[in-house]
Formats: sequence, structure tokens, C-alpha cells
Amino acid sequence: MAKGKLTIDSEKCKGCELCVNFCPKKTLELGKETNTKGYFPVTVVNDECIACGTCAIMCPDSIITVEKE
Amino acid sequence: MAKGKLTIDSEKCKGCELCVNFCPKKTLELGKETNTKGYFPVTVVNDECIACGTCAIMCPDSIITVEKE
Amino acid sequence: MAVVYKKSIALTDAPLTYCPGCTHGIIHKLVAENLVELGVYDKAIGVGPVGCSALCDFFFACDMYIAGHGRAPAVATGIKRTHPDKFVFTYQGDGDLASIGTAEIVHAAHRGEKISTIFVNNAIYGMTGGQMAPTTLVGQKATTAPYGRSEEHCGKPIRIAEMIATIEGAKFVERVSVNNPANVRKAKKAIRRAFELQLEGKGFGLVEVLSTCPTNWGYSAVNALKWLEENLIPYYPLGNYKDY
Amino acid sequence: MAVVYKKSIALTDAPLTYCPGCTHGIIHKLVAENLVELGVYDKAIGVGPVGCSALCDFFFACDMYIAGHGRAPAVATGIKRTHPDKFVFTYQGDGDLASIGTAEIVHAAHRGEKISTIFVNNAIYGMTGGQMAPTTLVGQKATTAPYGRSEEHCGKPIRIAEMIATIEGAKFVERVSVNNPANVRKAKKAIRRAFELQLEGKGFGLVEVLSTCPTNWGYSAVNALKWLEENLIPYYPLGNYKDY
Amino acid sequence: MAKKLMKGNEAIAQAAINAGATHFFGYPITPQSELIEFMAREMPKVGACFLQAESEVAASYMVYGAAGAGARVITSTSSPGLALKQEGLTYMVSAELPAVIVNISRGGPGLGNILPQQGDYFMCTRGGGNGDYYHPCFAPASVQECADLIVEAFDIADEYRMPVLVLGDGMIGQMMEPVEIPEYKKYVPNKPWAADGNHIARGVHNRINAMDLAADVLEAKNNKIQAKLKEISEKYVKYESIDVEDADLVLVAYGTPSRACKNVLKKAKEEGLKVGLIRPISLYPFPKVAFDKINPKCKAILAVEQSCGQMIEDVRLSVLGKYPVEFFGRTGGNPIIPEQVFEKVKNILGGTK
Amino acid sequence: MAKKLMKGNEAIAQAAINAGATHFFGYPITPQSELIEFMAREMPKVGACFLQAESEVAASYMVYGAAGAGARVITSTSSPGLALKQEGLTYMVSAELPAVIVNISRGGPGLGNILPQQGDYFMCTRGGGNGDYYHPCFAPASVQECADLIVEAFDIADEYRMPVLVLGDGMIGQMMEPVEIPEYKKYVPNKPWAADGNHIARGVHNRINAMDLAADVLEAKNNKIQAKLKEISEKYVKYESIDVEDADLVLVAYGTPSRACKNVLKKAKEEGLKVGLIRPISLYPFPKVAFDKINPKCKAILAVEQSCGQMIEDVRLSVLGKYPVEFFGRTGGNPIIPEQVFEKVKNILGGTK
Amino acid sequence: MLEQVIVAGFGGQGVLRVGQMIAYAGFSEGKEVTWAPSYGPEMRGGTANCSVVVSDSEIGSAQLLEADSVIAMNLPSLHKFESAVLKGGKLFINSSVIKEKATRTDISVYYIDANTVAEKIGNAKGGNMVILGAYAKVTGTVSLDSLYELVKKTFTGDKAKFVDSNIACIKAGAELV
Amino acid sequence: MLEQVIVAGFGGQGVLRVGQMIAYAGFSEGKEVTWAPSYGPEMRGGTANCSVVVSDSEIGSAQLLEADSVIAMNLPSLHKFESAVLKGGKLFINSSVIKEKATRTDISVYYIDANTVAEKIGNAKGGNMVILGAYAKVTGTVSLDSLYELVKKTFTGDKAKFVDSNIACIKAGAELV
Ligand SMILES: Cc1ncc(C[n+]2csc(CCOP(=O)(O)OP(=O)(O)O)c2C)c(N)n1
Ligand SMILES: Cc1ncc(C[n+]2csc(CCOP(=O)(O)OP(=O)(O)O)c2C)c(N)n1
Ligand code: SF4
Ligand code: SF4
Ligand code: SF4
Ligand code: SF4
Ligand code: SF4
Ligand code: SF4
Ligand SMILES: [Mg+2]
Ligand SMILES: [Mg+2]
Repeated sequence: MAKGKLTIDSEKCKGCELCVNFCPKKTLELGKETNTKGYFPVTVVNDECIACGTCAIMCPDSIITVEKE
Repeated sequence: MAKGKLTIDSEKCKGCELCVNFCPKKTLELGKETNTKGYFPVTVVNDECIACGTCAIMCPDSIITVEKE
Repeated sequence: MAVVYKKSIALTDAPLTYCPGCTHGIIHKLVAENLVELGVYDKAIGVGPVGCSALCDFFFACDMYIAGHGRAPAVATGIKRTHPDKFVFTYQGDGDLASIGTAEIVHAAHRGEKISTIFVNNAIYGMTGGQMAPTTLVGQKATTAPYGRSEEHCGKPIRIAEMIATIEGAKFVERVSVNNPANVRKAKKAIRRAFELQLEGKGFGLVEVLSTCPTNWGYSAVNALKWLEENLIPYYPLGNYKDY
Repeated sequence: MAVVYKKSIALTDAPLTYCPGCTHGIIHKLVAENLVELGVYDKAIGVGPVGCSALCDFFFACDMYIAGHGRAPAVATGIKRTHPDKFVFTYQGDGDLASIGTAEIVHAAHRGEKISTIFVNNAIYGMTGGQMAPTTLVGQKATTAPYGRSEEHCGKPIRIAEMIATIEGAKFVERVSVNNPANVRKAKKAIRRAFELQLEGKGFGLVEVLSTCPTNWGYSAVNALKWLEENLIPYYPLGNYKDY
Repeated sequence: MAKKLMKGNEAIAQAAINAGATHFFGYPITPQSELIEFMAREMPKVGACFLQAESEVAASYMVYGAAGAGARVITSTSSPGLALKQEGLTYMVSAELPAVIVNISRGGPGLGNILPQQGDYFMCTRGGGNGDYYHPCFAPASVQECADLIVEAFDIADEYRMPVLVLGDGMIGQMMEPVEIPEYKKYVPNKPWAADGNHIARGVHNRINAMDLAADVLEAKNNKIQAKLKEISEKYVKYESIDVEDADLVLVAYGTPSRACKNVLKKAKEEGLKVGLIRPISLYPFPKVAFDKINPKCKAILAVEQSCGQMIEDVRLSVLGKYPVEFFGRTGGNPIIPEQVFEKVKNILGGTK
Repeated sequence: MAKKLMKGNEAIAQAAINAGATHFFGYPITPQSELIEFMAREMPKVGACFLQAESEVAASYMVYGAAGAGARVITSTSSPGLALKQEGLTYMVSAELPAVIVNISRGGPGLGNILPQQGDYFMCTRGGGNGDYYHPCFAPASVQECADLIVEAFDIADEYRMPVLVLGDGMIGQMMEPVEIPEYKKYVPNKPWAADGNHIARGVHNRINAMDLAADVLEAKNNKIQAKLKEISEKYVKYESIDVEDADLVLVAYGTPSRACKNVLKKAKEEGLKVGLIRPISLYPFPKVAFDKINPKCKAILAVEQSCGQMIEDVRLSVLGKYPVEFFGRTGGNPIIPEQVFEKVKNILGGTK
Repeated sequence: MLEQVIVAGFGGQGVLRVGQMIAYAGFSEGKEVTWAPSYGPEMRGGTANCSVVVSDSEIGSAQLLEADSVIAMNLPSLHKFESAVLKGGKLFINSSVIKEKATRTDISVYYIDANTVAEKIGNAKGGNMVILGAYAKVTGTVSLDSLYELVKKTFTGDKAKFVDSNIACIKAGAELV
Repeated sequence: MLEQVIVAGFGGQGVLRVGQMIAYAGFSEGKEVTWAPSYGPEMRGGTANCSVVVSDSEIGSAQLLEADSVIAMNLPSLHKFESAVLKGGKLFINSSVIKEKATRTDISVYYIDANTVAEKIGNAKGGNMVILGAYAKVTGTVSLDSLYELVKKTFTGDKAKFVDSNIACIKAGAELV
């Protein structure tokens, strides 16, 4: 399985959890710290990411970049 | 065959000939004298009328009354 | 002597202002006769359009409105919501209903307004002197389509009956023609059915009537009927599109 | 490292003004990605509506307009007739397209305007705070339908894709949804097809996209997707309605 | 009804219901949405009809239909929505139909923004549609006045068979104040001219229309409309006037900016300046008479508007050169700030006395 | 081009084509139909685009689209049609789009009739839509002027990125006169602000819109619009003035009624009365300056309109009480009859001297 | 020189055309001209009339209520416009259609049997040209030659065959007076 | 008596509610009151603020740019409205959220650890009530009793259970100052 690398533009994250909800590997969760807008941006919580891109596709704000090794 | 009697409000006739066109008995024709509006109103030219009502139905101006014996 | 045919009491004595042989007049009487025969003439309220029939408030003997151009369905909505127990119909031309009034007719249907619409499609703007309508046939000449309507430039004509029939709130939709006595009789029946549906409280009804405009088509009244038969009917198939 | 997903260059850096999890954002990127992938981004001109996406002229990186409420198809017509060689799309909400702008969308289709319309159906007026749309489901609550939409009072919701598909000039009509990744991929394909059709000069294309409004529906973003799936999709069948 | 704290939008809605409004047709737009939402919630409770129209254009013609059928009918909108209703309004005037139209105006031109602005004065006071007509136009400056004017608007509409417009700015729609809404009264219309389907009993069919093909007939209609307007101009002039008789400067303002002007008056008094205020309540008819009572030695009139200057034309037409007329305005939704107005006052009067 | 006999409607259409109009969008309505029909026939011959819209509302937004994309675009209509275009017009002003709008006005209010009337003055001169704006408005009184003003209207529209209105009455549209239409010139726009799909080459994406959410931004936009209007008011005042310097009475009339007034002037001269005429050609900007040259001893100004009196407000605002302002008007399509005006003149002047 | 003329008749009689021809001919002679139709609700199939002014100097009102000359092609027009002829003016009556006589005595009245003359020439629709010829001859507003030229310019190509009969009608009209 | 107050904070903090309660309470005490929200593009999820005026006599402008008192519930509000406090006026700062101090020295500043106090009472969302209590106590614009009554009238039926904790918050706020 390919391994993925995520880049998240946390300042623009609105903490909507669509990415969290659709990640097949449960790689994403909302963080505990707010960004300056007052939202809790997602963070990567494991290294299971398979670079499927689903999170990025479902992110309404297009703030996730997914790369694959 | 029933016999028909026609009453035509000639002053309102516009001489459009729709009645003439659809009469199965060729009972109607435009007259030679204009009414005050300048149209040539239809006149009855034979006594073949069978009171079918077609002329009256097709008259856009609803000016023909058809009665049957 | 038995009366076979007599002008409907739902029409006034005022002479119609239509051109000689214009079938607007035939459609008028079909509406009037149905009003009387269904016993609703005494509670009917009609709404006329802006178009050649903008004077129809003088011709129908019941209470009448003339709406803004295209807005008859909205006006009828206001009336019916005020008097749900009355019988409300609109009478509209194709410029009125199919062009400027598209939103109003679609939404009267969408809301399932309990009104009946008589839609007179003569494939032209009659009153203003023969401009192109959305219903003008491809190739047909009009003063604003002097070289004939071109599909490439502005599409094929719109078929209102088919379109309205897709809307849930439209419960009766039929296309008829008044080009000969048989079709006139069918047209009368369709209007009757649309009216009954209103009385049954089912929803919106629309009867599209193919009609002539001898003046702007440039034919005699009789030839206009032929042109209608040979050109309009093939593009605008007669028949029922919906009947609940 | 190969890039699997990256924000489209047809989107600007401006943060989207949509509520958290609102799928307007997903639809934006599908449009943007197709513009780029079809190679038309460099000649695209977009027309936004009045609605939550009234600021989309800040988000799409190509030349953009915001039209009057409901008038995007008319604006797009003006643009396309000026630059027939450019690529013109509209992006409209359901209040915008299915209510006030009914005439404009019907007639863009009727004329066969060579434009593509993205129709975002979220069954509500988002921007103005949750009023009823013509697409609001029966029983669904809205601020102007506080007791839930009643069929008796204002009919069943209108199905735009089905209605537009009856019009000759509409050459591609499909309804899609963005409630899960599979549907998002299908939505992207449908938009691609509509865009291709414009490039082929065939006529008008419309893609109806079922979308969420977490804020006014009163659900979390994730639950809104479920509500969409369980309520909107059954009434608004996904699928292609026309493809020439 | 006892006094209650209410938003202007809500007070208008409740007052309309209590005045016996049987029908509301409208289309959502900020900042009047509370009004339409209130109607949606409350009208069904008294058996009245709330219907959301597909557009402002359609709403105006639903009003036309209902008014012609004898209903007591109201519609509301905000600026661009009213622009779309202009055709419907001129039709109502021509067809002589009574109706109440509410405009809670916002920033313009165009889509502008949703903040309070008074840029719709011309559209609201000079018959914004085609043809020669005006219609009464009232501008409340308090929530109580919102309620009172709505009730009166219905009565004037019926008395003259004419649409009556109530023009609030976004602020009056959104702010809360104590208000006493008049008691609910059921509306029982007696309108023999209405096309309500009673032609058989009536013995004549009524016709509601806005067309008069013959020149003389249309001229007669125009004369009739003008005669009605003349009577209205005599009977329904409304304004508030403060300290104008010995003022050195008179402010003129309507709607919520007039309240900022009252702050200015207070400040002026504190600083020993003689400043008066005319607050037009009826914008049509414009209260020209109010200007007759101004101190003949008054140095200037200052029109204060949340606009680039529209009412100022009526002020000029009222004083016809008798006093210089100056202007202070803000736009875009920026409020009228008493301090800024006061600065201007002092400038005009040549500094503090 | 050589002189030709043409109807006003046709001259407008031909002049627009010759001015390089690339696009026409409109909806049929009497009495401007010859104009739209002429366009339908002639535009394709020069490769220009004629498109019939589904409504006036749609037409106004097609204009918005084409203007924003860099086209030279024109639309035409008559009174109720213009009422429906008010929203589109205020949007164009806000989005700063150049376009020419023609109104061949008819009898009103409402549907009225198709005869000539001048009841649309307010709608045409005071920005009939929502928000603070005016747009230039020109009123030709001859077929030649129809042609000339249309050409200039396009240029002013482009210079200021603003819609410009040409207001003719039904009579000017229908009557024939010799006219020389300027030579055809191809229109090659250079509009770096246009949203024409060249964002890549331009390096920035252009945005055409009518919304400014923040108060300060919208206020700045309003100030910009007002500044443009001020400049226009200085540069494009147009009027004809006859014998006002020593007149005892000055007529003011625009459009075809001004021609009846010229008959009056002739009659007056014959009877030894000193009567002058101011004919505003630009209604916005209104030619206030023309009134400065009136004989200080002039006894009265008489506004003559085919309306109930609308321009008279601008006359009053121009003279601000310096002279009494009287009114003569006919409506419904009834023409201004020189004899009747002359009677009124004699009445005012107290009989023949 | 200032000539104001009203031409009135039934819709199909070509009255607007007669008015336009006077205007065109005047124009071709270098005069100022205006032509203004009365249009309105009665247009469809009803009566039609137009006003023409031909002048050496700037023309005021183009819409006439009174005129130096009136051409009446049918009875309602005679009734409507007889009173519009200015004192000393001229009234041309198409006596093929109008059987009544004028009642005014302060004007010159010309009875032109226009249709009969036209029919004889074989141009059944040329009655309006006959009366135009009479009008031009009597008033001198425009020359007959200008009218002939105009006819030639108007009917070209397919329609060139109409030139002769129209000119013949005008000429015949002129010879009647 | 004339009290002008601006209440400002983050969307979800109940600032409009605090303003309305001051207005309602003033109204119940027979005073003239106005409440005016600032509304606009920044509404969705952004900052919110409202103006309240309580007075013995007719109220002029309801929209305040300066005020006798300001209640600041979050940092952006403090930055925006500190300067709006009239000389000698009062500034209430929710110190649970705002860690900065006020910079003005010509006004009285009250730091209220509102959220902490509310959480202790077991009403996590009651921070706005705590600061309201402090405000009422300090300014005397409306009496605490009026506020208690208002709470009782507001929460009825299902919601009656919220009465006590809200009153407790108000009371606690009042006791802090
Ligand atoms: C707002 C507005 N736009 C345009 C018109 C001009 N107008 C009057 S009737 C008409 C079209 C009539 O055509 P149609 O509806 O087909 O009726 P018909 O005369 O053919 O029966 C138009 C465009 C108008 N009166 N009002
Ligand atoms: C002429 C006019 N009428 C009404 C409005 C108010 N308005 C703005 S957006 C909108 C509806 C938005 O709903 P929708 O189109 O469904 O878009 P969404 O926000 O749901 O994406 C309305 C009614 C307006 N701006 N202009
Ligand atoms: S790329 Fe796939 S696996 Fe990786 S975080 Fe995103 S959704 Fe999860
Ligand atoms: S979908 Fe996007 S905005 Fe939503 S939580 Fe994930 S990264 Fe943040
Ligand atoms: S009733 Fe029938 S047969 Fe008699 S005239 Fe009429 S169409 Fe002919
Ligand atoms: S159909 Fe009627 S109007 Fe036509 S000719 Fe016959 S009777 Fe006359
Ligand atoms: S113009 Fe056409 S539609 Fe109108 S009345 Fe004449 S024939 Fe009938
Ligand atoms: S209001 Fe609804 S549609 Fe609008 S941005 Fe928020 S969630 Fe999306
Ligand atoms: Mg038609
Ligand atoms: Mg929506």
C-alpha cells in the first residue's frame, strides 16, 4: 500500500469533519487548539494514510493536499 | 334530415368565410353588400341547411344562431 | 324550433376586436360554453393577458381582470387565494405565457394552484404586429425573425404542454387545436376536463390551444387553418399529457 | 512524491465564505477541476448568482460576473453572444434558478444557448436564512414554512432536471449529488460532460447537484450529508435525463 | 394590546395582521426577512393567507389579483425587490387597487449590501414605474410608528383605492422598541367595484384593468388619479416639527436618521445653538407646510439623509430659495453620526456662538 | 451617409448600428417595435448580434452580460417595459457597465395605451431603481437628433462606464423626417476592466458585480458614482434656448411637445408677445444654466409637458422661486396643441399686449 | 413656403403612402419635411391618417390638427377632417367613395372621381395616386416631375412594371383639376 | 436618566441576548428603551454586537458608536469598542476569554471571570448572565430583581429548569463587583 503525506492549511480549516468522516483509515481527527478563526482544525492522528485522496476530495474548502510516495 | 333556420347578426360579420368553408351543404356565401364596418357578411344561398351547427361552431364571432325544425 | 346553436350567455354583446377569422374568437366561446354548461359561470372570475385578447374583459360576461404581460397566473393566484370557492381561469397568448410569463405559469403549476389556464398558441406575437414568439416554428418568418427563425440562432420552439406536464402540481395538461369542427369539439372537451379538475380541487390544469393569426401569418382565415394543420400540428402533437 | 490531490488552480486563494461543511465548496472544486482538465480554464467566464455563492467571483480564478438574482442565464447569454469562442458557465442556487430565475433558465435552454449551468439544489434559501425554496420537500421546515411545507398549500417541490430535459435546446441534463466520494466522482463526470457539450457547440447543458445546507437544515455537516441521502435523493432521482 | 418589545419588522407584521390583513404575498430578502417569516408563522393562526411568491414581480401581481378581489393585502420587500415591483405598482395605480407595500430599504445601488440606507427615496416618492402617478409614502422613525402607519396605510389604501407604501430603513426593521399594536379587527370588505365573482348578484361584470386605449379615456383616468392625489396631499400630510419657529438652522430628516438629529438638537441646546428639526413622516405628500413656520431669519436648512441626497430636492421645492439648503449624508450603511452632523451645523452657523 | 427620410425608431436603430453597436437585446412593445424589427433585419448584415429576449428583465441582464464582456450594446423598450428594467439598470450603474437604453414612451400609468406621452420623466431622470444614482438621459425632438444623440450616448456610456438613456415619445418614434446618419464605424473596444475571458493574458481575473458588502466600500462606490455624475453634469448639459433674454414668458418643453411650442413662439411673435423657449435636450443633467440667462423681468415660466407635470420640478429647482412657474399639460396621448398653449400664455400675460 | 396636409381614409386605401410620397417628393426638392402617422388602438382595420408638413424653414409640430389641405379618401375621414381645413384652404374628396358633399364654403373643394379614373387606367388600386396627382397640381407643394421620379425610384426590379400605371394615375389626377 | 450600552462578542456568546435582557428589564421598569443589533456581512459566525439605550425620556439614535458602558465578551470586541466608552464610562471585560487588559485610564474597568463563575454554578453557557449581573449591579441601569423576573418569565414550561441556574449566574455576577 502506498503511503500518503498530507498538507493541511489549518488556518482555513473549518473543522467540519467531512474529511474525518470519509477517511477509510481514521487518519484524521479534529485538533484541540483553535485556529484564529475559532475553528478546531483537523490533525493527522495516525500514519495509516494510504493517499486515497478521499479526504481532500470531500473537503469543501480544498485545503488538504495529498501526496503519495 | 332536419331542416335548419339560420339567424345571422350581419352587422357583426367580418366575412372571414370560416362558416362558408365548413358548411357541408354549401349553404353560405359572402354577400355583395358591405355592412357598416366595411365587411361583406355571409348570406344564405340555398335551403339545404341541415342544422348541423358547424357554421355556428366555427364562427369566431359567435354571430350565427342555428335552429332546427 | 329547437335551438342548435346560440351565442353563449357567458359572452357579452360587445363585438370582438379580433381580426376576421382569428380563432381567438372560437376559443372564447369554448371557454364561455363550458362555464355555462358546468354551471360555474355564476362564480367564474377570468384573467386576461396582454396580447390581442387584452380586451377580453369586455367579452367574457363574468368578472374579469387583465393582468400585466405574462402575469395572469400570479393574478389568478391572488384571486383564488382570496376566493377559494370561486372558479378562476386565465386566458393567455404564447408571448404572454411562454415568454415573459414563463416563471408565473411554471410556479402556478408548481404550487398546484387550483386554477385553469387556456393557453392560446398561435406561434406569433399577434397584438404587437407579428414578432417572433418562443413558439414560432423554425423557418417561420416573423418581423423580428425576418429571415425565418433559425435553430442555430435561437433554438427550436418550446413545447409548453410537455414541459408543464412534468410538474407535480399540474394535474391536467392537454394540447388541442381549433382548425376544424372535429378538433373544436375535442378542444371543448379538454377545456371541460380542465375546469372539472379545478372544481374537484385537484390542482392546476392547462389546455394549450393551437390557434391562427391570419393577419400576421399573412394568410386568409381559411388558409390559416390549413397552415396550422400542416405546420403547427406536426410540431405540437395534439393529445393529453396528463389527467389525474 | 506524486501529488494525489491539490487545490485546483482555477480556484483563488481567498478563503471560501461558506459555512463549515457546506457542500457548495465541493461543487466549486468540481467546476474548477473540470475547467482545468478540459483545458478551458484559460477561456472560461463564469456567472455567479445571488445566494450564498454571490461571492464566488472571488473564488473562481477566471473572469467572473455576479448576476441579478435569478438572471445568471441571461447574463451568460449576453456574454456568450459577445464571445462565442469563450467558455461560459453559470453557477446558481435553487432559489435563484428554480424560483425567481425560472424564465431565464427555461429560455436559455429554449434558445439552446451554448452555456453550461451548475444548479446547486440544497432545498432551501441559504443566504437569506433558511426560507422555503420551490425545491423544499413536503414536510420540511423552513422559516417561511414554519409548520413544514404543505402540499395542499403550495404544492410538491419542483424537479428542475426533468422539466428542463423536455426542452429541445437542452442537450445535456443530469442530476447528481455530492453526499459521498462516489457521488462526488460521478458529479464531476457529469459536469465534464456538460462542459464538453458546450465545447462541441451542441447547446445548453445543466447539471443539478444535490447539496447541503447544514446551517439552515440544522444538522452537523456530516449529518446533513445523511439527510440529503435519505430525503433529497428519493425525491430527486439521480441520473442522466438527456445526453446528445 | 399591551405594550411589547418588538422589532420594527415584527411590529409591521403584527400590526398588519391586527389591521385585518387577509393576504400577504412576498419574496424573501434581507433585511426584511423577519417580516415575511413573522407572517408565515402568524397569519395562519388567524385564518389569513401567507404565500411565498416565486419572485417580487409575481408577488406584486398576486397582490393585484387579491386586491382586485376585495382582499386586504400587503407585500414587503427591500430595495432591489421594490425595483422589480415597479411595473406591478403602476398597474395597481392604474387599476385603482388598494394595497400596502413595505420597503425595508438597504444599501444600493444594485445589489449593494444589507445595511440601512435611504437611497430609495425617489423610487418610493415619485412613482418609480412608468406614467404619471404618485402613491402615498410613509416613513416611520420608531417601532410604534411602524405599527401605527401600517394600520393607517391600509385605511388610506381602501379610501382611495391606491397602493400605499411604507418605507423603513434596515435599522427600523431590525431594532426593538416598546410598541402597542392596535387590537385585532376582522376585515369585512365592502367593495362593490371588486371582481370577486359576484357578477350575477351584482347584475354587472366588474373589470379590473390598467389599460385605456382611447386618449380621452386615459386622460380622464389620469385626471382622476391626480384628483385623488390632490385630496391625499391635503388630508394626509404628516410630520413632526421641533423648535423651527426661532431656529437659526433647521435639520430635515426622516426615518432613523431623524433620531440621530434629535441627539444633535440636544447637543445644540447644550451649546446654546438654536437648531430645529422637521421630520417628514409622509414623504408623499411631502410636508411643505412645515417649512412655512420656519423662523424667517433662519440661516440655513440642512437636509440629513442616509443617501447621496434625494429628499433634499423636496426640501428645495418646499423653500424655493427662501433659505439656503445644505446637505449632510452618509451611504453604504454607514450610520448618521450625531457628532458629525453637529460639526456640520457649527460650520454652517460659523462656529459656536 | 446622405440624408434620408426615416422614422425616429429607424433612425435610432440605424444610428446605433453605424455607431458600431455589436449587440441588441430587447423585447417587443409598441410603439418601439419598428426599432427592434429594424435591428432584427439590419444587424445581421453587418455581423452584429440581434437577439430577442424572453422579457425586458432578461433583456436588461443580457445587456449586463454583453456590456461586461466588452460589447457595444443597446436595448430598447417602451414605458412598462422600462419599469421592468429598473433592477437591471441599477445593477449596471453599480457594476459600472456602459450601455444605451432607449425608451419610446407611451401612455400610462400601467399598461395605459400606445399613444405618445411623457409620463416617464421621473423614472428616466432620477434613477428609477433602488439606490442613489442617476444616469444621463437625452430627449431628442427631431429624427436627426435621435440619430445624433444615440451616437453620443454610446460614447458617454463608454467614457463613464454607465448606462445612458435616450427618451423619445411615441411620436418621435413614429414620425419621418430627413436625417443624416453618421458613417458606419466598426467598434473595437479597449476595455481592460471587461470580463471577457482573457484573465490569463491579463494576469488578473476581472469581476463584474453589483455588491459591496462592507459599508465603507459601498460608500466609496457611491462617492465614485456621484463624482462621475458630477463630471457628466458639467460636461454634457445640452439644451436649445430661444429668445429668453428679453422674454416676458419662457416656455420649457422637451421632445416633440417642444415643436408645438415653436409654433407658439411664432404665433406670439405675430401678436407681438415676447415669448422664449428653453428646450432641455439633456434631461439629466438638467440644463439649469439655461435659466440663468432668462430676462430678469420675465413674468413667468410655463412648463409644457405631455404629462401631469414632472419636468416642472426640475424647472422649479432651476429657478428656485425667482419666477413663478406655471404648467400646461395633456395626457393619455392627446397632443400638445399650440393654440391651447398660446391661450394659456395669453392668460398668464394678461391678454394680448 | 409652408404647406400642411392631412391625408385620411380607410386602412387599405394607401393613405399613409400618399402622405409619404408628398414628404419624399418635397424632400427631393430640398425642402424641410415631416410625416407623422396617427397611430393607435383604432389602427387594426380602421381608419388611418397622417400629417405631412413641407416647408422652407424648420418645422414645428409634425402632428397636425388643422391643415392647409386635407385629402379625404372615405366618408368618416371627410366627417372627421372637413373642419380641420384652415380658412381658405383646400379639401380633396375622393368622390368615387364619398357620395356626400362638403358643407364648408370658406374653402376650395375638389371632387376627384379617383377610383373610376384609376380603374380605367387599369390600376384598380391607383385611386390614391390619382388624388395625389390632383393635389400636387392644385397646391404646387411638390412638382409632378418629382412624383414621377419618386415612382421610378420606388418600383424597381420585379416591380418596375408598376411604374407606368402609377405615373399614368398621377398624371390623370393632375389633368382632372 | 440615560444609559447607553454596547454589548459585543463572538456569535455564540449570547451577546444579543444580554442586550435584549437589559432592554426588556428597563422596559418592565417603565423606562424608554431601544435595542439595535449591528447586522451585516460579518454576521455569519463572526462577531456580533448590539446597542441598548435605557432612558427616562424619548430616545434619539438607537445605533450607538459611543456608549456609557461597553460589555466586551471577546478580544476583537475589546479592541473594537474600548475607544467607544465615553469618558468616565464603564467597561466590562469577560476576563475568562480576554487575557489582555484595557489601556484607557479615564474610565472604570471591571474584569469579570464570567465563564469560570458560570461553570462553577454548573451553567457552562451562563457567562453572559454573570457579566449581565455585574453590569446591572455596577450601573444600576436595571435592578437585579427585574432581571430575575425576566428570567422567570422567559423560561417557562419545559425550560423552567433553567430559571434557577440563570438567576444564580446573575446573582454571582452582581456579587463579584
Ligand atoms: C411588459 C410588457 N412588455 C411588452 C409588451 C408588449 N406586448 C403586448 S402584447 C405582446 C405579445 C402578444 O403576443 P401573444 O401573447 O402571443 O398574444 P397574441 O396577441 O398573439 O394573442 C407584447 C410583447 C407589454 N404590453 N408589456
Ligand atoms: C431581487 C432580489 N430578491 C431577493 C433577494 C434576496 N435573496 C438573496 S439570496 C436569495 C436566495 C438564495 O437561495 P438560493 O438561490 O437557494 O442559494 P443558496 O444561498 O441556498 O445557495 C434571496 C431570496 C435579492 N438579493 N434580490
Ligand atoms: S488520503 Fe485517504 S487515507 Fe489518507 S487521510 Fe485522506 S482519506 Fe484518509
Ligand atoms: S473537510 Fe476540510 S474544512 Fe472540513 S475539517 Fe476537514 S480539512 Fe477542515
Ligand atoms: S347549420 Fe350546417 S348545414 Fe346549416 S348552414 Fe350551418 S354548416 Fe351549413
Ligand atoms: S364565420 Fe362568422 S364572421 Fe366569419 S363569415 Fe361566417 S358568419 Fe361571418
Ligand atoms: S393579430 Fe392575429 S391573433 Fe391578433 S386578432 Fe389579428 S389574427 Fe388574431
Ligand atoms: S447558509 Fe447553507 S448554503 Fe449557505 S453557506 Fe451556510 S450551509 Fe452553505
Ligand atoms: Mg400569440
Ligand atoms: Mg438554495
